[in-house]
Amino acid sequence: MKPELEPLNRREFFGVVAKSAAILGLTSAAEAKGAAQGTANPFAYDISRFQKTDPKLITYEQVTRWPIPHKDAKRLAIGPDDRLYVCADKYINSLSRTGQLGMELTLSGPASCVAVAADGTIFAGLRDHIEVFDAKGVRTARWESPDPKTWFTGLAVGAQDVFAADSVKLVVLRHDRTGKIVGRIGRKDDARNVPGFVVPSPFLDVIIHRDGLLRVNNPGRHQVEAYTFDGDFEAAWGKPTIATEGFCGCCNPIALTMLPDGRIITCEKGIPRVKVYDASGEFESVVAGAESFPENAHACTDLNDCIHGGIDAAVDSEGRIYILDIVTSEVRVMKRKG
Amino acid sequence: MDAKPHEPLSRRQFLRNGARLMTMTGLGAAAGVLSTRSTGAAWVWQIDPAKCLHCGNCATKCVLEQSAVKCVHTYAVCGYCQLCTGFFAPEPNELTTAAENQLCPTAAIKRTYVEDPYYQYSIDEQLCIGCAKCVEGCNRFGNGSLFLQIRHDRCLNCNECAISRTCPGDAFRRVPVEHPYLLKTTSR
Amino acid sequence: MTASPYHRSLVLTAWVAGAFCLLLCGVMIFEHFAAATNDPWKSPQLLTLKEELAAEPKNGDLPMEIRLLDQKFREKFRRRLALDKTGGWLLLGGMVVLVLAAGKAAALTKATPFPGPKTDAAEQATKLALRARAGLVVVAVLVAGALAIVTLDNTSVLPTNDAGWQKLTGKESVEAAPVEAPPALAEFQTNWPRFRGWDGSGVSTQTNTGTNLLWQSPIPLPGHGSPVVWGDHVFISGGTEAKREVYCYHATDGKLLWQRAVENVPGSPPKTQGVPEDTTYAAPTVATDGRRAYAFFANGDLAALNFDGSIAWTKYLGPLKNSYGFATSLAIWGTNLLFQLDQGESAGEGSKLISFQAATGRVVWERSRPVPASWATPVVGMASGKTQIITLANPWVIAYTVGDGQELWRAQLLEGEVVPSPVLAGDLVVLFNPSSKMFALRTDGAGDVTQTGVAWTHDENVPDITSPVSSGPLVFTVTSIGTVTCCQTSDGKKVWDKNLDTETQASPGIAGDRLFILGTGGTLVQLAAGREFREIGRCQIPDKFFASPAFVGGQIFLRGMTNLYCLGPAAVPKQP
Amino acid sequence: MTRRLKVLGLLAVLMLQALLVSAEQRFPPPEFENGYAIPTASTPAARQLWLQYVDAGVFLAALGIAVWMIYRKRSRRGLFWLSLFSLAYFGFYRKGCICPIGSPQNVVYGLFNPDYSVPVTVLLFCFAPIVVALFAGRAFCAGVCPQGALQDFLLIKPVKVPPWLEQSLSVVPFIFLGAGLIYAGTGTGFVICRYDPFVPFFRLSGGAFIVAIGAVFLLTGMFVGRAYCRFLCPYGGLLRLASLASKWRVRVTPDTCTQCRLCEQSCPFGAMREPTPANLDQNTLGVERRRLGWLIALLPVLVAAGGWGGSKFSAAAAQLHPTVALAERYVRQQKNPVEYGLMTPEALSLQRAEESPEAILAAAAALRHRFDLACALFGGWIGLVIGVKLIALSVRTRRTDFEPDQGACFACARCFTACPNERVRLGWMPAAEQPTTP
Repeated sequence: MKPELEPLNRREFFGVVAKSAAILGLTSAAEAKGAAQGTANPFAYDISRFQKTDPKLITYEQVTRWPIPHKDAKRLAIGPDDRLYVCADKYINSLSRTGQLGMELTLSGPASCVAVAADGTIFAGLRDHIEVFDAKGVRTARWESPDPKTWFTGLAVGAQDVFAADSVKLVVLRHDRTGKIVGRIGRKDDARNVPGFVVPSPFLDVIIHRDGLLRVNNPGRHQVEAYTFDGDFEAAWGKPTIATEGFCGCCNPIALTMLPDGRIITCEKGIPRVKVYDASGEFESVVAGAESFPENAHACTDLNDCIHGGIDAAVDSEGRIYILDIVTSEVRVMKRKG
Repeated sequence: MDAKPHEPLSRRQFLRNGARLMTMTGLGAAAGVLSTRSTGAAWVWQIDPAKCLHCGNCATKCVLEQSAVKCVHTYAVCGYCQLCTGFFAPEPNELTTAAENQLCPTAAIKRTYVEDPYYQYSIDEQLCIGCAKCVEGCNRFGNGSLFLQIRHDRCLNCNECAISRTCPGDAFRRVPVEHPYLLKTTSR
Repeated sequence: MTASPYHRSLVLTAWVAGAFCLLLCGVMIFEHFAAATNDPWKSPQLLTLKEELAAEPKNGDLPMEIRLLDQKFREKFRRRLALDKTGGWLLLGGMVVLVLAAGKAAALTKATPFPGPKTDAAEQATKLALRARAGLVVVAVLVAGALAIVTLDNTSVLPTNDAGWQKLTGKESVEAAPVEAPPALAEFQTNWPRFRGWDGSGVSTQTNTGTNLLWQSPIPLPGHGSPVVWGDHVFISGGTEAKREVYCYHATDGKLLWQRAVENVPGSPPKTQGVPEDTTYAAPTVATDGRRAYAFFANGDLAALNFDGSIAWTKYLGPLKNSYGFATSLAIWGTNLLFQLDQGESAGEGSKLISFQAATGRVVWERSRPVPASWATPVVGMASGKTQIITLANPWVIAYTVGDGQELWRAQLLEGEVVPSPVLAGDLVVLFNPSSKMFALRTDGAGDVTQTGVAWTHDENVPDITSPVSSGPLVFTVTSIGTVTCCQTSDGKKVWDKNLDTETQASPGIAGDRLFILGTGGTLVQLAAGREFREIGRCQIPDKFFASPAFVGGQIFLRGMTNLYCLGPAAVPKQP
Repeated sequence: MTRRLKVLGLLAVLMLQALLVSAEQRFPPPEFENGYAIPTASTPAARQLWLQYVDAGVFLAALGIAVWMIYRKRSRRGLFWLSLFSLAYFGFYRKGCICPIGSPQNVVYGLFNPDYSVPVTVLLFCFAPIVVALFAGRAFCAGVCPQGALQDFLLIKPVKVPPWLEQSLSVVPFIFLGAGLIYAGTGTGFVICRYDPFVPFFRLSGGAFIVAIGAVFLLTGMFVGRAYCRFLCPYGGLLRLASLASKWRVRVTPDTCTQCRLCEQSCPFGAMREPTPANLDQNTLGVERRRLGWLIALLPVLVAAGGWGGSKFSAAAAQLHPTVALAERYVRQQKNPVEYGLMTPEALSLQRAEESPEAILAAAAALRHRFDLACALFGGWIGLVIGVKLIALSVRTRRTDFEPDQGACFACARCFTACPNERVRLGWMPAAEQPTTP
């Protein structure tokens, strides 16, 4: 044992200091290196391989795209002589095929869906009621909904009937042209083996197919269901898969429309894509894949939910498809290739 | 005390008293300025769900072995879907709770049947490591009811949060200790 | 030192505790690095198995394999967390035992021999101070070296000076951009750079105005924009739904120097907005500052063309919500291109006043305006000591400064479709509430001068389309049915009025001491701009006229529906 | 590339609108028939606010006891138990946060950042030890600082660090303090807390890098007494300055000093100073006076040189700030794009930067200006510290007895019982055995 508290001689002391400096240097370099070079993220949610559509399946090409005058659009519809009607914020704008601004109706509150009859009467679905305007834009009626919790998200106008899809009460109300409710379609009813709609977000939609049946999307069950005007469940098709032929995510499709020849166009959110199915539900081709909606695909994560994302589509008499991108408030006009 | 009273105030003593007085006034001034602004509240760290980019740093950068950041579920925004994109992997084999179908690496999400066709998803905080895979899945397709929050029964409230330094979305900020959470009440 | 009985056992416990701590550290470190393969989200085995399952979902035993492996890894993960927790406390306990034992052992062996006195205290002290100073310098050098290494290691790509920052953020400050000097005010005054002359008052100081037809040239596309003249360039614009063009004629012989189409403006939709036939696409008059000509069309395209006809810059300001079609003309003042873009049926639908930097088209400032669409052109000039932009719309008359667009004063006097433009008469501004009342406002007020700012009013023969013109002491107006009225600028009292029964939509102009009224049917009437009515002469041009005349260099330029006409003194050589 | 930027810029604007307009009601959850009640998320409360005030009270009490133990009781045992309590309470119970060592950063951050109001307890943790040091020296270090207590208990076999090395390394704490405060003032982060080697032990977990540093300090701490406190602790620098002006001085001998050097031997921190030697010849005094003159003249030069050097360092220093680092990466990415993994933090932060580049670049520009000023001050501060230390080393302080250097002494009271006079006073030793000075 050293007899006396002698100072550590210089060599020993420097040895200790050098050793500790080396350890410090090594570990700090390791930590800095690890951060800079951006190693792969083990927790990444990777669906990039589903966001690329096989080019052979894409049968439509974009003709043009133009902005719509208001933000926060919800639905679009085709009226007589191919005029386009977009409901956004508290306005309904009528636009020509080329994006010309025509009429603008101001509603009493934010609109969630719109439909236009052959004679030009405009039906605007607000949250809990429907406002009816004549072709000139004068409000002629206001149809209250039977239930305060109603949330209209889809409208379809036939010869004598107006169908309104309610995402909260999970029912499609059938009105006659005077506004009286004459029928309820789609309510869960085992006797008539109606499965019942599952709608986690406000995207229930209804269209009148040329074959005389209604087509309603059932997003929670990933299928499109056909009903008669009186509510009899006829058929259902569609399967939940992220691959191109199915409906992706938790609740798709979110919008339906029909080509003049009866084929059905479906729109999906999460992976924004518009596809063509034949009337019986066979997948036929893709109108536009996720690559053509970069901001929309990216928006759901930025907006931190998909309720305020999504797309809608409408078809004019010549079969040209107008796709409304809700996130960028733009309409793209697509024409069949070749 | 050792300062002998009769000793005349030596020059160094005088310097010391001067320095002491000056420092005391300086500290008093600084304390005065700061205490007028201080609200007496103390701060704790929290994540702003709107800014979180679900990058997974919360699972690895916290000083605690098992991160104090957990996933939190706003049931009122949830759609109770049968195919929940926060629970199931992007291409689930079948809609069961088997390991191969689950997205969560530590099986921390419990899926319980409520009634046809609804299922409830709840987070087991013992297992959750705060990796935000389920948050990304839910936000990308669904209503965005899953989000990350610092759990203050676990958080040591370090003076500088080790995760906040590396957060790509600049989502960490100090919140008063009485309201330590930034919960997502609406779908926003 | 006597080895006290406890010493050996203490040293032994110290060694045991040390070994235990080292072992525990080894286990924990190994577990930490082993995690890379065993954590459920990182383990390569599990990831490959899941890939295989995704490849062939029907394979039966893959799922079972994944479930077992996943279960195992999750248990390992749980155990590792538990181990770390207990490991931490065990390590702490081990360290305490080690420290106590070693401390006690060291204490027992610490002999405390009695230190002898220091002999060479003084020179040891100086040696210490010397070495300490040397050591301090070494430390200073080390610190400086470390900072230098860090500085060299992290070179920054961000700029170091302000100019660099502004270039990076794309906001070149105005003075940084190389703006050529604007032409002098005098040069503006001798030309006819915008609608109704350099300040929009419709007055020219030339006295040798002749009315003999010198030349006429056809205009390819229709438009209501008045001609503007700079030197020997005459600019007009024309346009239809299909095409919009700017034309440049030679002032002396009327030859069409060039014609340039304004198309594919970035952002402008390919199919243009519909505009009612009678307003045409080229109602706004062109403006020029001797370097470029600026044209705006009713579909929202704004273009700047160099004097050689090439495009300098273009902008799309639409879609415009204007049911009758946009007609406000551009105003130019120094390097500011001022543009009153009023639109919509009610306030708050995007009406604004914009000041562009004439050279680059960059927006210098922009003021939103609480007004719907309007068709009047602002007047810009010196009034009450300040350069003011006076704009008319329903219901507000608003004056702004030119430099930064600050609002000077406003008056709520107008309603309906505001078409006539205002004129400056001394420090008063004369304007019409269309077909109801003529106002003269003082221009030195501030804030809302609706009650206090009105100098006088006159409610007889108030035009609804043409703008007034003032020779200074007198103000002349002409209604669309042709009634000319002369009032005193000081108090607004009528001096005389006369009905010329010629339908008139072009605003009157004054050149020298003669008042020129241009009827839509092509009759150009010359009156004496004095206190009593006197008709000097009248001539007829076979065309329809809606645009106001331009008076430059003794000539009058008139824009008809089909031709551009130039009247002047017979065969007088043009002054240089 | 630019088109994508424009589109993303547009997106940012849209989202703002989307956020504004999204105030409408929330889409309701499904209506359950079987009476299922929708649960709410649990929100466990954070540590109660009043507990912070309890900590403050305990802190003040501990400071008071430490002063009493040093000056009244003069008891090493008392300080031993006090520091054990501090280690347990402030260290393992409170996990060390917010400790006086880190609190100057909160104070400076609060001064320069209006939206952060410094809590009152943090003010107390920062200013109380300094005020105590102005009267009673480094009582805080003696018994209240958990980091100090941890190193005290680990000290097995103190080894004497060569005094000249001790003096030259004693400037490092001031440099670390300077760096910590400029990074706090510019809002970059709290580097003093980030590189505190002992806090991971209180938390029983921490990053691999900092735990390694902590392990190194623990190992060296077994032989080199309080290595962190003497050579690195920034708050130690502040207390050292404050205790130079302390009213009461630590006296080793209760009465006279027989210069037996026993106390010097017992001080593990090399803080004991011997009396000034009498036999100084005139020419060394003359040389020393001239050298002092030169050093005083050198001071402003050092400060200026430091300031100049510091401003050169600002570009690199600024890169520690997350916004500046993001701006750098954004600009570098524009020049030559680098492919980052899917959803890696770098890719996500770049995406955020691309959405609103002007905001990020403007913030980075403002920060760079602040860093230019801060680093110049930091460089000047280093020059000042080194200049003043050089001057201090050339000044001879008149001492008659062995007494501790007021700045370096941690007032740990180990030297009291080593002094024979003290042992006599305590009655441990009869007066006769007192060693006589030769």
